[in-house]
Amino acid sequence: MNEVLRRLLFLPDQASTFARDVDRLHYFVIITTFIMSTAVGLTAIFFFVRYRRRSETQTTPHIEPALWMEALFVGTPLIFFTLWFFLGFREFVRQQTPPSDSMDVYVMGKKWMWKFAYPDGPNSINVLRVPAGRNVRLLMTSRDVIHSFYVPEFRIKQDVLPGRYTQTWFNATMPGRYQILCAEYCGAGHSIMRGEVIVLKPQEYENWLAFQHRGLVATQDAQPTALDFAPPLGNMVDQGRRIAAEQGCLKCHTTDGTRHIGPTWLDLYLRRERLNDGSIVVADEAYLTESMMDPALKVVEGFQPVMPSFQGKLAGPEVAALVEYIKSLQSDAVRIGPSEGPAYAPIRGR
Amino acid sequence: MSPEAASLPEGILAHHFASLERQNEAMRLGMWLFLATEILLFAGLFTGYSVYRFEFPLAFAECSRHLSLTAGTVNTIVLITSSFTVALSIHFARTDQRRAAVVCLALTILLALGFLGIKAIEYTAHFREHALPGKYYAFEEVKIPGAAMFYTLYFMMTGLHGLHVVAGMSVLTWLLWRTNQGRYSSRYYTGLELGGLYWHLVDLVWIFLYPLLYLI
Amino acid sequence: MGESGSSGRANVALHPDDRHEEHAHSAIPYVVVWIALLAFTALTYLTGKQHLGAWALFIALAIACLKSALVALIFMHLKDSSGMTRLVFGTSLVFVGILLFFTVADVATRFRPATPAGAPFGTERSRPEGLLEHEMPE
Amino acid sequence: MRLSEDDSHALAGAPAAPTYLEDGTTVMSWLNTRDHKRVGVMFLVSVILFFFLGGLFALLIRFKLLQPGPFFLDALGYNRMFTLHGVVMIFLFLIPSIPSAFGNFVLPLMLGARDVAFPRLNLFSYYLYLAGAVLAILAMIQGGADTGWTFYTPYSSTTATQVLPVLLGVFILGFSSILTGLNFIVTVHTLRAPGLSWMRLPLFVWGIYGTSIIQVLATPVIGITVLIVAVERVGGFGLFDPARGGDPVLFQHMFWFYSHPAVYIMVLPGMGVISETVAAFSRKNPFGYKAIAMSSLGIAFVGFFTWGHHMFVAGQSTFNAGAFGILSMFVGVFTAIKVFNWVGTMYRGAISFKTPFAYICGFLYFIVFGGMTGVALATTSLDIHWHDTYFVVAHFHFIMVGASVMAFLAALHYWFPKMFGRMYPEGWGLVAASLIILGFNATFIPQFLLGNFGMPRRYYQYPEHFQALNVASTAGATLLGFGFLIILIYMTIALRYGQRSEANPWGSKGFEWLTASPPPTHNFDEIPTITQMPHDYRTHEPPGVIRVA
Ligand code: HEA
Ligand code: HEA
Ligand code: HEC
Ligand code: CUA
Ligand SMILES: [Cu+2]
Repeated sequence: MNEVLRRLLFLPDQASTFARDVDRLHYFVIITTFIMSTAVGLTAIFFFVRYRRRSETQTTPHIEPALWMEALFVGTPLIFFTLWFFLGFREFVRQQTPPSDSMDVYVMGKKWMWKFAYPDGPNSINVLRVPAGRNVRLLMTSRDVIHSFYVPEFRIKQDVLPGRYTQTWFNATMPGRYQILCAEYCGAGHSIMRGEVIVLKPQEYENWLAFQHRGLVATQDAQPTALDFAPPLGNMVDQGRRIAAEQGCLKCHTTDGTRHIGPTWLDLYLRRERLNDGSIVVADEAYLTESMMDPALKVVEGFQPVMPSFQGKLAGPEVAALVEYIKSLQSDAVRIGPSEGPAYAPIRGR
Repeated sequence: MSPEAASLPEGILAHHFASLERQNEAMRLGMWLFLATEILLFAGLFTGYSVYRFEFPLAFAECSRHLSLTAGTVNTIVLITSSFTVALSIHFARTDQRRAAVVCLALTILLALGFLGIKAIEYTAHFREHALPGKYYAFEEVKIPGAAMFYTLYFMMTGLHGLHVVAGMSVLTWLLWRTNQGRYSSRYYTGLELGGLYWHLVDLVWIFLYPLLYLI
Repeated sequence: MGESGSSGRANVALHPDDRHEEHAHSAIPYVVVWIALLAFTALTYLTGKQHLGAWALFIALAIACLKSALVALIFMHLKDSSGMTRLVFGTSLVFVGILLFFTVADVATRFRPATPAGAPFGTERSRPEGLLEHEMPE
Repeated sequence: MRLSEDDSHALAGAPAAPTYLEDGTTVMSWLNTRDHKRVGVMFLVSVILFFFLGGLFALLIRFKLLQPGPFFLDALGYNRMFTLHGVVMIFLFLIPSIPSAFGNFVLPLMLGARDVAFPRLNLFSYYLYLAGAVLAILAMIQGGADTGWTFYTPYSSTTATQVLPVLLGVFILGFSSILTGLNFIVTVHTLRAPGLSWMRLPLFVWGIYGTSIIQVLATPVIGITVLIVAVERVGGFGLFDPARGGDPVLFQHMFWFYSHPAVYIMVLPGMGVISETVAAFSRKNPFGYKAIAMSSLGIAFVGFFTWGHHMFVAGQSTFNAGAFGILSMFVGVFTAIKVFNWVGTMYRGAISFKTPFAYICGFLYFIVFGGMTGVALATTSLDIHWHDTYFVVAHFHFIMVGASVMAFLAALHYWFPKMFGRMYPEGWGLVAASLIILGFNATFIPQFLLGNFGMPRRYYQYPEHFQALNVASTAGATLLGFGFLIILIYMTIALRYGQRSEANPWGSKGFEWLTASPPPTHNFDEIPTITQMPHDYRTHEPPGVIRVA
């Protein structure tokens, strides 16, 4: 029965402990809905057939409903709806209260990728590995705008807010791979802000964790990012992003504000850069182009002149695309501002 | 009705109303509905205030202490008095004392100007201290989370209120002119009354802004 | 929405506030209210300076409500205007109340880390076990 | 009975007054009119225009979604498309549609009034609407906004697209909506004809009255909210900036405080239309008149207590979710009362199956299905899976297209002879109606399934297993488009060449039919005295006996 209805309604697999319970209520609600709307429609048709207009001058009696009838009209839906509410809310509270023995994973949403961090464990991008049969709590925040962490097979979804934390939890029952979707609109990459939950058998999970502890931070679970899956979109900025990846700029430059071998590109455009000779330049288009062609000419203070020249390696349009890309890297108004990040909270009762 | 009274100006009856009385009632009801929308407009900001005050009580208390309580209090008195003079002007108009009504209206407008003046002085002080909203906030004396939010709210609430003061003043000026022409009398004073209602609303809002902003 | 009779226009005429009757309209209530408002302002000022803690807000708001009631009832003639205008004013206040209540209730009952830093009722500012600062998900 | 002087001048015997259409035919006589009927017609033309514009965007969206990958539009273009579709359909079409167009036209007629209370304000409200529309179009020309019609911060305060003109447009449109509502409330209170007591008001008037209350009380809040966002964008300070402790969820509270009640602005007038037409075409008194009338007020009131059901997974507290969850259940009951009473109205009636009746049937089915899926969404734990998926999209299209647009079409066909004195072609009407109802199901039932399947909304690209259902939906939308196109064509033709109709072609006993069709500028040669309930079909007497004062 469950299986038939699930397929009929196109519901995805039931891969968490919630799924079955949620679906059961789902069937009840949808079946009631079907019955009621069909009943109303059929009654209307029946009345039409039964009470067709027979003559153009027909008159009709004045009919007022009896009180019991109005009570029925109010009472029936009220009973059903209240019942739905109680069944649903009980489940909802369960979904909102992580059990105290859950393991924690920290989730950060960012345009347009998911980052996961395990306490005293590895970090990963877009891939969340969890053991089957274990309660997992996700403590989530966002770097820029609102995102929403959605795994259809688990029937969980929770918005991820900048500047504060939200939480959700699940207990995956079936080992396998499940898609993570972003369900809150977050811009051009919203629909490709996808990730994956890999549910491992408990032993496999332990092995993976142990392996991760052995490696260097840099080699930990280097997953391709969502951006790698992003098809070329055709505009200059996107071309620039692709070229930057192809040409290896991103080996030395970051786009998220952190310092690497070279200066970050975030907010670079029109930044006033202090050079190692003490002078100051404004990073306009000319300077950006020059930095690619003749990097050693003006070296930014605090950096080594290690950047290779790209003279002859980049065609004119490519340079232009890169410049456009760099220009597009302006941080949003949403930054780590005067208010510090939110606090970590243990699960109540732990 | 004395013949003299009959010669007093009356409102003009639009074709679709049954009587002047009904028409006045309609105008008054319309005005009150409009005031209701104004109240809900401000409610948005009051909601923001409540939420952030709830989240940052310390910052709000601290920032509030850096506002000039004297200026706030004086402004409260000014606005209350202006409300009083408007009420009086309607009273005079409806008892056919045109001169007095005009004087009261003029006084109201002066008081409104005074209110704006004092507000301007306060604003100047904030600018000097960089106690500014949002990303411009650089006030040296209060550096706790939420302080910028207080000033954002402070500027938005007083700013929106200030806009209403300006709008009210324009309405009052127009009414002053019409009263001076003798348009309002014991037989018809609805226009003036509605203008007065608007001004009282401006006062009402301030009555709440004063303790919330200046006296935490 | 009272009248449900069938007599039409005359009946619908909303209670006119006696202004066509010539009995002297007095300015004395206005003066009294004005003085009361000034007194209340002084009272707010004085209590506000006392640092009454949790009560301060309550007292200040109570006084503000009193003051605005006076303005609305006397200055704005709500006291002797038609039931409909009173209903309009009352309703608008009710809806302000709804907006305030549910929004603040939300903030007050949220998952605690869902409030920003600086909120005193937030939790202990502890780091998760074993997670160093630079490893916090940024 | 008191009459103004005008009334006594326009006594019987005077030559038939020119209809409002003939009273001045210059463009200026329209642009500068105070006549509620002309304002109504101008609104009608404008909203239909915008409906087709919004529909065009919808078709482009559907066309793109034929393919899972990039196709036809780029991501930004797609995002702009659904934003414009949402904004145009909601703010420029649906909110003003029935109240401002038909409400303006028939409400004073139903009340036996010569005009709305503030005719000049009424015209002003139309110009505000135009101004708001111009701003929105300006934004479109400059590239359009990409926030979705919900403008969630911090996305809306940081994206580089043209959000500002759209925000200002929404602000101004809000004003227009407020003024219309205010005008109607005052009109209903002060301009009822003699004998027209509250419990005799036509149900359409009750629907509009409830709508107006919401318009007046809720719209200012969206006004201030979009202003704050605008300030945040331009001025760099606002209430929702997370870097300074600002709370994005606060924006959502303020937005939905308006926008949930606003969905009742969109459906209550439609319910009013159905109450009228179901009685007229069943030739039966409305079953449970009081229940239908009072449930309009009930919806208007309780509708304010449910906004949090849009935020179950948004980081709202569990307590609030529970409170809003249970309160959402109660709104459903008021609609249920109406539905059952409409069906009851047909009982022992004398039903004639004209085009409007086809839309009534569509309406009944869609509102029950759409409404109950709404209640399903309000069932907290189910919403976790459904939130922001196509299930929600299907839910609201079921109500907004399935119910409100059907009601709009019913009204258009029912009042077309009243407004223009001509008939539409009945045969074509039924063809279009069947096409629309069929196409509608084909478009949106697959979307329910897509939602169940887990496809989030506002998705430019989607995982491939969603494709089949998407193609089905697009096919349906094409049918739907043809349906609307047919209506547009035959209505335009009927305007010029349609058969002249009688004064009351439906034999309806709604009060708006007490005057000529199209009505004269002053509506009534004499104001009727109402002596019956509306839609009293026990006799053939007209419900208002005209008496000379
Ligand atoms: C005209 C517009 C309209 C109307 C009338 C409604 C009506 C309702 N809506 Fe809908 N809704 C929208 C437009 C509308 N909605 C829009 C636009 C959105 C998306 C916004 C966005 O995010 O972009 C939305 C989203 C939306 C959500 C959020 C989903 C999400 O994002 O997660 C929810 C959740 O509770 C909801 C609930 C309801 C409910 C309970 C009603 C109720 O009023 C319905 C009441 C009606 C009935 C219940 C039918 C009649 C009942 C019977 C005949 C009963 C018989 C039954 C028995 C006897 C058992 N709506
Ligand atoms: C009144 C409201 C209304 C109406 C009537 C419609 C009508 C339609 N809507 Fe829309 N819709 C919304 C309100 C509405 N919508 C809202 C609020 C959103 C959310 C936006 C957001 O996420 O922010 C939305 C989102 C939305 C989406 C989701 C986009 C996404 O999330 O990615 C889709 C997808 O299928 C869609 C489809 C349709 C279709 C096929 C119709 C059809 O019913 C349209 C039928 C009409 C026509 C087909 C027009 C016919 C005209 C012609 C054929 C002639 C061509 C042109 C000229 C002559 C000028 N709508
Ligand atoms: C081997 C590492 C490396 C690679 C690869 C590299 N850069 Fe750099 N880049 C640097 C360093 C180090 C600096 C700072 C010193 C300097 O100004 O030369 C720099 C500076 C710059 C600057 C000036 C930045 C500022 O803050 O003023 C620009 C612009 C720039 N690089 C663009 C590029 C582009 C475009 C590419 C790829 C096509 C690229 N870089 C590849 C290392 C690199
Ligand atoms: Cu992230 Cu959508
Ligand atoms: Cu809603």
